[in-house]
Amino acid sequence: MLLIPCPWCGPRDEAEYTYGGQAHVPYPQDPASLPDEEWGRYLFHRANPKGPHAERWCHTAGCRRWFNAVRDTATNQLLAVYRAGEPRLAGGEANGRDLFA
Amino acid sequence: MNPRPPGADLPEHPDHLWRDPEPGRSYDVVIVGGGGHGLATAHYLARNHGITDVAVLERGWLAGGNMARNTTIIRSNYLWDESAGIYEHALKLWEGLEEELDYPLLFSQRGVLNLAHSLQDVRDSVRRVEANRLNGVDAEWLDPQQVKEVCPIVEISPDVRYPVLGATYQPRAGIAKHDHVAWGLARSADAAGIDIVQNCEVTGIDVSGGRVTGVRTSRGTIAAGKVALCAAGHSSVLADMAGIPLPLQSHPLQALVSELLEPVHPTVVMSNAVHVYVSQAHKGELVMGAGIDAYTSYTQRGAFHIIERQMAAALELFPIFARAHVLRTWGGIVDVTPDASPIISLTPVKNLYLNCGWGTGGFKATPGAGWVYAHTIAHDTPHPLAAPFTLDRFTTGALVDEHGAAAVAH
Amino acid sequence: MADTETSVSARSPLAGHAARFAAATRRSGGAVRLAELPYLAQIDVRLDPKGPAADAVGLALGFPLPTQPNTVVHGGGSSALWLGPDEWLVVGRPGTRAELEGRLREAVGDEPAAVVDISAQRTALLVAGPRSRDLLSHGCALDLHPRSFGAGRCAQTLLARAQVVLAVRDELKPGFWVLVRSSFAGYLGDWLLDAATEYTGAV
Amino acid sequence: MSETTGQPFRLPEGGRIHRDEPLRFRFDDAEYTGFRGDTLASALLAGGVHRTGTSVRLGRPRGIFAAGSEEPNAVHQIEEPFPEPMLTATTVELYDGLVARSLPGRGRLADRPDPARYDARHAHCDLLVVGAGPAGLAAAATAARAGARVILADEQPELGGSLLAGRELPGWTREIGEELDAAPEVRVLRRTTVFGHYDDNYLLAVERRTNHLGAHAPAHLSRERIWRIRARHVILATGAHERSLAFAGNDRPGVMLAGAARTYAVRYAVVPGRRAVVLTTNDSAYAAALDLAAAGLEIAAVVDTRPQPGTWAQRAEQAGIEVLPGHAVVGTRGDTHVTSVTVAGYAEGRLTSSARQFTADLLLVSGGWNPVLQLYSQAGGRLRFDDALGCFVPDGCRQAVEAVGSANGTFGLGRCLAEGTAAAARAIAADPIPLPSFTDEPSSPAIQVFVVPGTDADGDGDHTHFVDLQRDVTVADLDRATGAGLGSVEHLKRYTTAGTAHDQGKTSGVLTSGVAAHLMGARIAELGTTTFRPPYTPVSFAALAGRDRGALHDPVRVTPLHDWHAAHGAVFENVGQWKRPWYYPQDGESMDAAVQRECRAAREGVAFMDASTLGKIDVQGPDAATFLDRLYTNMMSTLKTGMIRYGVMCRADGMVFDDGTVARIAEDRFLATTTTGNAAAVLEWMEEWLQTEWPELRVHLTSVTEQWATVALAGPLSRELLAGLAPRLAVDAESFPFMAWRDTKVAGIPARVCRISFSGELAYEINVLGWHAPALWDALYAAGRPLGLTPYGTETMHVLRAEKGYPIVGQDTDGTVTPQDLGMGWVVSKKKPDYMGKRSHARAESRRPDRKHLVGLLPDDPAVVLPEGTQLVAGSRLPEPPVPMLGHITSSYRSAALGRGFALGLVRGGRDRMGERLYAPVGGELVPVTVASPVLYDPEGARRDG
Repeated sequence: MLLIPCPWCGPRDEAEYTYGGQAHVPYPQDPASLPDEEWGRYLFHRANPKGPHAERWCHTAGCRRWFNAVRDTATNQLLAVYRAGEPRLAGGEANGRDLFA
Repeated sequence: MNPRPPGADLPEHPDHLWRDPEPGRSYDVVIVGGGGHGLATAHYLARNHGITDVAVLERGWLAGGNMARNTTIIRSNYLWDESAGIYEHALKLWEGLEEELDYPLLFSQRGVLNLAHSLQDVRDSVRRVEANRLNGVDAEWLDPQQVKEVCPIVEISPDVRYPVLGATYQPRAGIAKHDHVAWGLARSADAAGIDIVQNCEVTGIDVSGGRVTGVRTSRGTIAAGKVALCAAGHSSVLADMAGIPLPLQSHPLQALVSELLEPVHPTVVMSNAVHVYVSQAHKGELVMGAGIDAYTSYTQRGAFHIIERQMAAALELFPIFARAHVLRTWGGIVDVTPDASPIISLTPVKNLYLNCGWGTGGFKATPGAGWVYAHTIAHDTPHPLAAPFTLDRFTTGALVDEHGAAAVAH
Repeated sequence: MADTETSVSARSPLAGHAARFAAATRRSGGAVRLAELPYLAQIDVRLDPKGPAADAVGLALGFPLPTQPNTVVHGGGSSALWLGPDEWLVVGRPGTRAELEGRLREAVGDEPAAVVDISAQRTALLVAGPRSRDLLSHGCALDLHPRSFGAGRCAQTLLARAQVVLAVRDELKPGFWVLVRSSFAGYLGDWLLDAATEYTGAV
Repeated sequence: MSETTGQPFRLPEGGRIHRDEPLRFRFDDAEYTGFRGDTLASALLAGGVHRTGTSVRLGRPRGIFAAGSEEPNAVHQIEEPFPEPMLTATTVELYDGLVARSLPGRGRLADRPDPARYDARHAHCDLLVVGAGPAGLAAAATAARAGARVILADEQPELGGSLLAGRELPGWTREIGEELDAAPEVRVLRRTTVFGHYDDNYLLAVERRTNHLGAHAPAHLSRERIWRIRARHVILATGAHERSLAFAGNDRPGVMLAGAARTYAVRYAVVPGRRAVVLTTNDSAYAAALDLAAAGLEIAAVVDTRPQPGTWAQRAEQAGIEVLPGHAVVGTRGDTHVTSVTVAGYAEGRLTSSARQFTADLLLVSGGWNPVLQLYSQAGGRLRFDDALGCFVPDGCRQAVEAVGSANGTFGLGRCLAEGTAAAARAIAADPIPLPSFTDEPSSPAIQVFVVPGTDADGDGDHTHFVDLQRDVTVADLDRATGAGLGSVEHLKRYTTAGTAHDQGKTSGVLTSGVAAHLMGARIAELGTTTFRPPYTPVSFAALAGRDRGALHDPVRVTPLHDWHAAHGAVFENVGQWKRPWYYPQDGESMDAAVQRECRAAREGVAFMDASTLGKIDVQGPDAATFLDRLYTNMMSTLKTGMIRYGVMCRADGMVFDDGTVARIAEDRFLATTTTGNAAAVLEWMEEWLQTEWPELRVHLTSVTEQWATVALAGPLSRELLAGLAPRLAVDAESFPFMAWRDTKVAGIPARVCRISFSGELAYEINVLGWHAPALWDALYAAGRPLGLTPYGTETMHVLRAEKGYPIVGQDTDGTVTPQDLGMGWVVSKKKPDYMGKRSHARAESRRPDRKHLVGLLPDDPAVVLPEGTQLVAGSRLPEPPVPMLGHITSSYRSAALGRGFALGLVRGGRDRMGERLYAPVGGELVPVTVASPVLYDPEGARRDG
């Protein structure tokens, strides 16, 4: 049971969250103009790295906000969390928020 | 009950399994991943295609990944024709594998029940049974009383939260001892002259002019005519080395065993609706699996609430398990595709091949996957049974959607 | 405008649990107190906390909407619970929902805000008494210790297998409001009674 | 007053047992007595019972070997008060009426339901201390005095850990225990095993609350409780397990770990024999020998593998005990119990002198100590083999966890105490506490000995050099495995099954590694151990299931009308977590008869159903229409206020996700409905797009599913009924057209009435506040009965909609179906530049003419109702498999209105097959069916206006 720090509510049990996969995959500007291959990539390909991974979570059972996190998939360690719309973090840099305060 | 000590019935392993060779400088085929599929591929490259200048590279100890961690269920009762084709091919191979490998695999065709708990489960189950039969896969629809006859300890009272409304039953399905399978395949490949190299981690894939030329490893560079990836949960990491993004997500999947118990459970019971599957292994331990953890992870470790939930589900189905004990839990890494079907494919890189995306279904496919993958590698063209499972279905949209069709996933 | 529930016969989601809640409360010898608090007015308010609507709502309520996550502000017979960065639950006494909704809607005016009456969406449970924290801890993973969840705190979280809004009762004695979706209320009531067995001494 | 009759090995005094509470128990059909404070093992030993079972593979006699949870041999079946398999006698607290039985390696489950209760609790703390031995007590007290929130958990019924088996610091232990019990922010959990250490310092423990009370356990208390602990810091003061070494005949009953024997003597006042030989590789066994000698046991000799044992040996000699330095045990004799022990000179792996035999009924062994690091390892901590200590020790962990005392390889009471307080002080930034002064004895280094060669006289090779007693694994087995080419401990474990038994290798794991290293000529540090996995000790399924069982297994969601349905005989269907009335049989009616009656009422008179489970989402804000246009396949922005439109949502892959109606409440406000099962998923889906892709849209979403209860009123008489109850509502078709909504009062209750039909009949959906639903329903029922108003359930609803060809998402679709496949191209906008799924609809795969289409299917025999799920094939004779399948039946019913059976199905190229005959294989026969339009009833739509 990971302890995930919601950027609004603070640390809560993993059970309160929904996992949303890779972060920063924008919906294509003009899907109609995309070749099948690129559309297929948008639909089905998501990063699956072993190591730091920028990903989305939703605090479903809490404030219902989607947010982004950088988590090391080799250890499950949360390296950073940031609110939707905030600049992308790589993890490791100070993001001004103590993860488990 | 049985007066013989339970351990007395288990077969012995042979006195020789495989050599421990140093990696060579070059091979015709390098298989990356010494799990069940990698070893089966090596076995069938030698047996079916006479290709023996082959190395199987394993980063840790042989068959120590999902092969060592799965719940050993074997069945072929999948919904779609494409899936039924490849899994039934595998099941037929299972039926002759002990003889083929001359190794006791404890392959036990004790049948698998897939329980239905809702009216929609019933519809989906009947649909799958009927499709199975037309595909030549043995399948029956059982009502609750018939379920009880196959497995007397299943609770079929209508008063429980999600009553058992019936089950699909595949009599030819069953279980096998995973280590024996891996070691039998390894011994066969080794005897054919194939090098099985452990503690040899692939750190890079060399590509030149759009063609694979070899792999870099923790034990040096190895040239290869063909490279076949077979690394389950780590497939994305490897394919990344060749610049190939895969539609895979790697998730933890947990399983557990109880202490040894006198025989109570004669078959395999799976319930997708309440997320539990159970069999009783030869020694007597209950072997159980659950749903996958929600997030991606390479930790080979899941979260405990999944286990707690699984136990609650198990007791709903099998109240007599109340005072059985969990002896050991563990986790593997399953590579899941968007349509819950595998990828067996050529790749944009010439002579680099992919076998991955088996999710929770890899063990049961072991000989079948090895057979068609070996063919695909040997002929540089997909085996007919593998043809529906190529990478380009994620471009065309011609998915084999076992997930969307609500068929059981494990 | 008079609220209709006073004139139309109404039935609250946990009406059928009232006798069992009372019996459990009695048997616990004061250790726990369980009761439904039916028909509270509950208005969901969505707006930009930095925008003019927030000020207007504050004026209409007589107190500012809390901007600190997971806190609650009380005043003038109503309470505002922080549910999200742009979401509050304004709770008022039974019989005030139409008036409260009207007041809030009027306050936000033409601002891009949402005001939704959800009085019947959830019902409220009172879980109080010296063992109330222990009782909730059977199914709630939040740290309910007064050091981390004291007066003025609220949270949306899970209790057993139900989503709830939990708020610390604004009194010296330990106690909580548990707001639960009406369709889950029966389940949660049964669950609380079962968990309370530890403190009521009877199966 | 002591009651030691029948307890020949009970010492006349001492121990921590309560001699005033004698307890009777049965083991293998014989009666015994023990005392409160005994374990089953100590009571058996007091009664002279060593042999407690037969080994799993070889059937050899085995006896009590340890005194704690590491016990490999004495694993028993509990028969009374309730059957429970495989409990270690060394951890079962004795209670009156206990009945236990030895096992040949396999337990037995009860054949009746377990009546006990189980539960769970969450707990949070600044510091969790696992283990209440000296280091743990010092750590807990340090944090407690600083005001920190502390949890101290220990598997034993009393605090003290190793101090319970020694004679040191009895006063301090008691005082610290009392202090901790009284501290307001400290929770002391006795009889509690911390068994799992997960990410973010989440630990699981099981508390055995009433086991020790036997049949007197109060029924209202949970028998076992799972503690889910979130700790800022964790201190593992989990102690160490003694290990054996491999020598010939090391498995006979009477061979026992030296520390265990000391525990039996000191803690339980039981001597496990009369005359003992002690075999050791280190100092610790001397303390055991001295304590046992003091208890009256004769120590025949201390056999020390070290050539120069040091000061402890001198103390033993001063006590009159013969010490044999540079010796080892090379064999034991005895049929069911040790009768003699054979000793020979030993140096550096070889025997250096001829054998000498000692008569003895007890052989105490110490091959060294293994720090208990299972939790540390589970937490992600690294282990390092310390050659000097001869054991694995902690080597760093990412989590805030520290091992102290003997769990950290620190052996010596004074050092353990100091380490405990220092670690706690570090963890919570407090001051160390003053400790009792205690000077550790000077110690002499141990030597690592894993295997003692057999003598030629034994002639059994290494076949009785046991490594894993529980799995009957010997040095010979390991030798064979390494000979087969295996070089990893994981492979050795799997080849031999060493370490996989009930004890999960607690006493055998390091020994296995040591022996394997010895056989392969490798260093144990290179070989490592197998991975430690939760749980530390076995945990019952029931404890983990807790109270999530029966009705509480998963929430039962009900509508405000549930009680009425139940009182009126409804049979319920599970739809997700909801209970929905399926049908209402009257007077022993069959399901078929009830459904036909309900259908007739809806088609010919008037019927009503509880539709409250539909999901409802309030969509508000200036951009609400734009938002809905992007998510629904059709246009919602053109909907007029006061009107309702049916809509379909797809996922980005183009497949149907959900459907429902959208009512425009105001220019900037809509009410969207979802299917019952998808309510939460649709809201989450909408929020996801809104928050992550379109944050610029000024829209707010609020679930109002339970705010509104919904009653569907259907049938030609529905207008009449409604008009009577809603006098202010103009109900004529012109004033209140199809797909409009009106706010009014129905039976005096404020209501929003929608003219929606899911049956093709004139129909309404009346929405009222959830609290008012029973009043509305009662009023409708009272007013409607003269008109024949009939309640109907989901089955009738399904029949009625199927007659009209309306699909059910999730039944007639399966995640591979587009709106076009359903024949609903009309609901897919051609004008919008984009909507969710549009790009996927343009893929070649989505435009293939041979996709599966939803069609009607009419069995040639109108009496036939095909089973849902039935497949469809082309020919009237089945070829050999695989048989090409053209599709399958998704819905199938008997229609009262059509007077026949009919079905809906997904058929390959179905819309181009109208009138074509297909075949449905059912029960070995091919049933002919004809492809038809899915709209079989009132295709002109003449009935919806009444």
